[in-house]
Amino acid sequence: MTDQIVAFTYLSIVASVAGLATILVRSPVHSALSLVVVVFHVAGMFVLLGNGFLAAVQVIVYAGAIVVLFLFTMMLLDLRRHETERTVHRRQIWLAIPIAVLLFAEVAWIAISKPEISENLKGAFPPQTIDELGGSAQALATVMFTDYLLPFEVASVLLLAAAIGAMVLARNPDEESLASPPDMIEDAAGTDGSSDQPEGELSETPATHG
Amino acid sequence: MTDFPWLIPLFPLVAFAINGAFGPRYLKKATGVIGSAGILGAFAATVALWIGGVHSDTPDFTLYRWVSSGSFSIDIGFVLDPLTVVMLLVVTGVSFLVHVYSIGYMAHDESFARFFTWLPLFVFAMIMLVLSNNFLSLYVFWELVGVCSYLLIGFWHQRKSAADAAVKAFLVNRIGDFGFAIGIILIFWNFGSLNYGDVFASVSDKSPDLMLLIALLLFIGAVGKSAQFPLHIWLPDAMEGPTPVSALIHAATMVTAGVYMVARMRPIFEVSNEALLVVGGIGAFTALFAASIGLAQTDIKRVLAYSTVSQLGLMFLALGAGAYTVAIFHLATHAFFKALLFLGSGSVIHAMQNQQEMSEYGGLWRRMKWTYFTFLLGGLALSGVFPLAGFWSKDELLASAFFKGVASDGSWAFTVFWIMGLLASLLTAVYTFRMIILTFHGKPRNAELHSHSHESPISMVAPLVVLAAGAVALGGAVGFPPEHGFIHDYLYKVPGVFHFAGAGEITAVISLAIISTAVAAFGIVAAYAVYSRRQPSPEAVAALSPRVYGLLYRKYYVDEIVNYGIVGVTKGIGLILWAIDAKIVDGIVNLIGWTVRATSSLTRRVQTGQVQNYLFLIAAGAVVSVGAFVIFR
Amino acid sequence: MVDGWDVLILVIKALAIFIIVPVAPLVFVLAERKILGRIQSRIGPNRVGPWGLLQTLADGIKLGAKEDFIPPAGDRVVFWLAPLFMVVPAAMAWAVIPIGPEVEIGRKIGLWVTDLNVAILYILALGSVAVYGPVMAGWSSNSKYALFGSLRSTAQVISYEITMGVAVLGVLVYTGSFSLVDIVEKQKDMWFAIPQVIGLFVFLVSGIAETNRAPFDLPEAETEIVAGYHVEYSGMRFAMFFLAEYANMFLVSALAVILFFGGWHGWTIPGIEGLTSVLWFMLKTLALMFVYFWLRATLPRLRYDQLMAFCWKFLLPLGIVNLLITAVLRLGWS
Amino acid sequence: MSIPLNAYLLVGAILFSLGTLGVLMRRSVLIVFISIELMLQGVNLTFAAYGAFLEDMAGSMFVVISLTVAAAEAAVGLAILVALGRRVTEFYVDRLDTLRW
Repeated sequence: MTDQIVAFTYLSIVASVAGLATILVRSPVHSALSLVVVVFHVAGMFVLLGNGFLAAVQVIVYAGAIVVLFLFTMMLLDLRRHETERTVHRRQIWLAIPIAVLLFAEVAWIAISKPEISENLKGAFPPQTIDELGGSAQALATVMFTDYLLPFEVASVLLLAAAIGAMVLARNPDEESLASPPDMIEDAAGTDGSSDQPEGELSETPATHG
Repeated sequence: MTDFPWLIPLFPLVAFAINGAFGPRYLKKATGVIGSAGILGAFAATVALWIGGVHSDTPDFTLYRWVSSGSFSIDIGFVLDPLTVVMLLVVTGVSFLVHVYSIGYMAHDESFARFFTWLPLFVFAMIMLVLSNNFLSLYVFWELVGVCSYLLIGFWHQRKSAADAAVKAFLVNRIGDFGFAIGIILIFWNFGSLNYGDVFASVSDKSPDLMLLIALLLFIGAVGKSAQFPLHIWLPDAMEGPTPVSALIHAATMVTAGVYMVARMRPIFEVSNEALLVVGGIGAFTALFAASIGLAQTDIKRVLAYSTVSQLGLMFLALGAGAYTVAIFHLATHAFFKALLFLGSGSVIHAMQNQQEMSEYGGLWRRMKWTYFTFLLGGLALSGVFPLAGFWSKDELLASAFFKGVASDGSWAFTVFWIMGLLASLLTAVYTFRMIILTFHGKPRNAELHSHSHESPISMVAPLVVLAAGAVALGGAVGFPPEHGFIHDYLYKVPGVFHFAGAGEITAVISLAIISTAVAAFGIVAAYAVYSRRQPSPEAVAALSPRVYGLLYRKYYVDEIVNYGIVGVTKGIGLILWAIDAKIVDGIVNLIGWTVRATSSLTRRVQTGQVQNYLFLIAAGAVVSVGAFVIFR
Repeated sequence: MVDGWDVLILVIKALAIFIIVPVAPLVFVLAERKILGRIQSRIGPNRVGPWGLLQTLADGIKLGAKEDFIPPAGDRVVFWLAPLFMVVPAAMAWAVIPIGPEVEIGRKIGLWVTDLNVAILYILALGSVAVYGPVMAGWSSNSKYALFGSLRSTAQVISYEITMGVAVLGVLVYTGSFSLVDIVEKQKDMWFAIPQVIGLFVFLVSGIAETNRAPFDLPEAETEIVAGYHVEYSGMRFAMFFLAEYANMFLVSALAVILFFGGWHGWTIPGIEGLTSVLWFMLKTLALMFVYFWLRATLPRLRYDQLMAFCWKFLLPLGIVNLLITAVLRLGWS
Repeated sequence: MSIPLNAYLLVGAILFSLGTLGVLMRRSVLIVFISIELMLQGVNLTFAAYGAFLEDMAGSMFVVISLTVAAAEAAVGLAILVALGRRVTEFYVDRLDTLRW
């Protein structure tokens, strides 16, 4: 299974390098893009682990939503000029590096010295069972909606709370008086707003691209 | 047969959803039709269920499993026995008529759509309450009807009195529901299940004292919901809601939930005689007490409200006597004629431009013949005149109390209750005809209002006629011959319902019937003598005995007692506690606070406000704990 | 087991995609210009080659010959990467699109590159990656128009991705499988367009918004923000954005056909079922492409707040209602 | 499964430690945020690897929950940043200490 080894080596090296880039580059945008690279390669490792569903969800949620949200915020706040300032916490870096190295040493030591998993520890989902169920998505669904129903529901409530909280936080209280005018009235009249636009003006001429 | 009952609650729910979602913006007046159609659908499904017949051997029907946790599970399920069917027929039938009536009554209201949103929701909740086969869903829908009641009493929330009445109804009900909830918790604690079947099956294994406690707690819930003394104070105030609401919720259906609940829980109540005694005693006392208050009220809807309280008391009397079929029978007939009376009064109020004081009425019968005749029939039925509906049920009801007291084990208490019930019937006849005479007879006392009065539109009159037909014929049709009428035989199919003691002694029944008819006739004659022969003004009657009249007019000062007694004492205790709290407890707290402040002003130096300092400490903590794991594992 | 033939076939399939995805847009661009012309009572391009058939080729050569300009204040690396992020996902998605059934040419060959059991998620994932193109392009250009364009694009694509996902979920409730091949097979008797008509509507509208096409082409609204996120691009890089747009339209159309219009199912001629199936698939896809052109010729551009309100206040509730109905129906029938 | 579990765990440890380092040493609020996401990547990889090797779906379940938490955290955190953006013009962790005590 050399192909797996090749793939894993590639994925792990790129993920680590991109992770390093994430915390070292100057611009937050570059940092976020490096994180996307990490996300993709971790997703690749999920595929290697035989969990395609998790890989897809990882890309959809992390790359498609969270990091995009970061980039969106960066563009909204227009952080460009900060790139010229000092980026590292000067006083703390001399404490941070040893602590991080120490943490890595400890965790890595645990990771490497971890004994092999004995058969009696194994759960109810060996690869062939997952295949019989139709794939990792179906396998996950069977536990998600039975054993883990409560955590699942709690997570959904958490998302709802976060969505509402984000809306409340990000709303500009000063603009509230400006938010109601004509738009809202038009919305009430009908969501298909295109018909009440003046015609002619906006209809495009062909081949505007070419 | 048991595959369509879920349609019954579905229709009103769909009507509620449609009206709630689209009513205010798009449907507007169409909501009335949609609401009525939804209830009609439920009624039709109920009739189908009735005709299809219910199997008393397998009354449970599980819709789906709602909560499943270990060995404990709660199903959304239906209990489909004759008791349910009778209740459903009453609920959906009367609801449908009230809905139709409301289309006319609420026609000019701005919040028409809102009205027809809450009303189907109420019907849905009531149907589910009746259908529930376990205590939890019973409780959920018990509360939901309470919420609907709150919303509808406060329907005209712009009026302070309506908003206050809604809050009062909610708070008073809360006291009852609290007892109810504790009762259910006790049941779950002791039985480990909330299904009726499981609980009833093992009632005999538990200690009688425990069952008495549970029964009393459940009964507190019934007292609150069915407005029995001393929790009756919310119902008269609830008349602030629109009249159709009063007719449907506060006369015909929701307030009877307590009666239904006690009837449903009969295995629990029957374990101890004390519980039955309390039920009957509260019922008898409330019946007499509320009827006497009804004598002196001048607001037409309040008279009817106290009448409802009184009649519910009679039902509880029957329940206490163990005559469940009779209680349900009276519940059904009462639903018809009391809804009729309320809707009739609504018609009058509608005609008199929302004036509810009977002192402004008089001589209306010429102008509102339909309303008058139907109202008269309702009044006769309420008074228990042969052969209207009220006669059959009330007669049996009193007979059941009599037999319980005299014929069976000679329990003197029920003899007293029987006499109280008889007195209440007498007073019922008096106040009913006082109301009819003051409203429809004599000279108009407010000429201007009188000149503007008119008969109500067809959509309001038609339900009156249908209800009047029910009030006339229902009792005889289903309740004749006494003890062996259709409804009795039907309800006897419910497992565990038995003929009450004395069943079959037809001569005794007839003699009691004659007594009660005579009482009713005496009451009517008395009312006629006082109010019609003399100058028919309430003041003149009041002057006969100002003290008694004042006492009755002020409703025995129950509201005041509650206000100054309970609320005032609570406030007084609160004041004393506050003083203790402010001087002593706060002193200690302030001392502690000062100490903490002094120490923290030193230690707060650690809080730099630099997030990363904190994060660094977290990371260091992680390093230490992981390190400990690595070293010591 | 795997032998040389399998590898060869796989390579051929992959090559086919890498040829079709860049070439198809050339045809579509010409078709669009011709159709727009006809709708607006004009002739359309007719100078280069017979009936103007070589017009797009000429445009391509022109673009290729132009100067490849990078704004000096911009971010070179990101600017260089952005067009790739547009094109690559559009091509990669085709790996799981089945254009026909399994056919017998010496051995059984499925007319798809791979039948992933999470194919729909894979496509949605690629769709979410496609946001990066506009974002990176707009940000790295260091131009306010480009920034506006990419802000709009981000918000629009993220929002409509949700409605698209909800619409797809309706189909998934019916099939219980993420595999596109399974989904097509399940539609042998009835297209999902019939039970899922609301879902189809939501999907098509979201698809148009996802591809930034009229009337949802706000990220590149010429009249307001010049050309949006690719205003600073020229030459081959611009051509790549252009190409990606048409490739994405093609992809969304194909996906709609697979999810709602029965994929390759249709009346087949005995003996050449494989070929007729592919023809059916192409016919349906091209019909949907025509709808795209038609909409562009017909509808004016929405205002931005209308766009967002339409997504969140109308389309998303509609999609959820559709999902609820579907779930209830499934529960009722199972 | 020719790759041993240890290898996955090691990569997870690398990502996690890099994230920790980023959280502790960078000044920009956004990069601190991104570093937290990087830590989560390491954790997710560990969960998924253990899940696969233990042949138990709990690992995947935890990853899903962790994704949810990450999404919620990003939404609320960035909303706070946007709200903050109306009050201050610079987003450095060491300058944002107004709520010190």
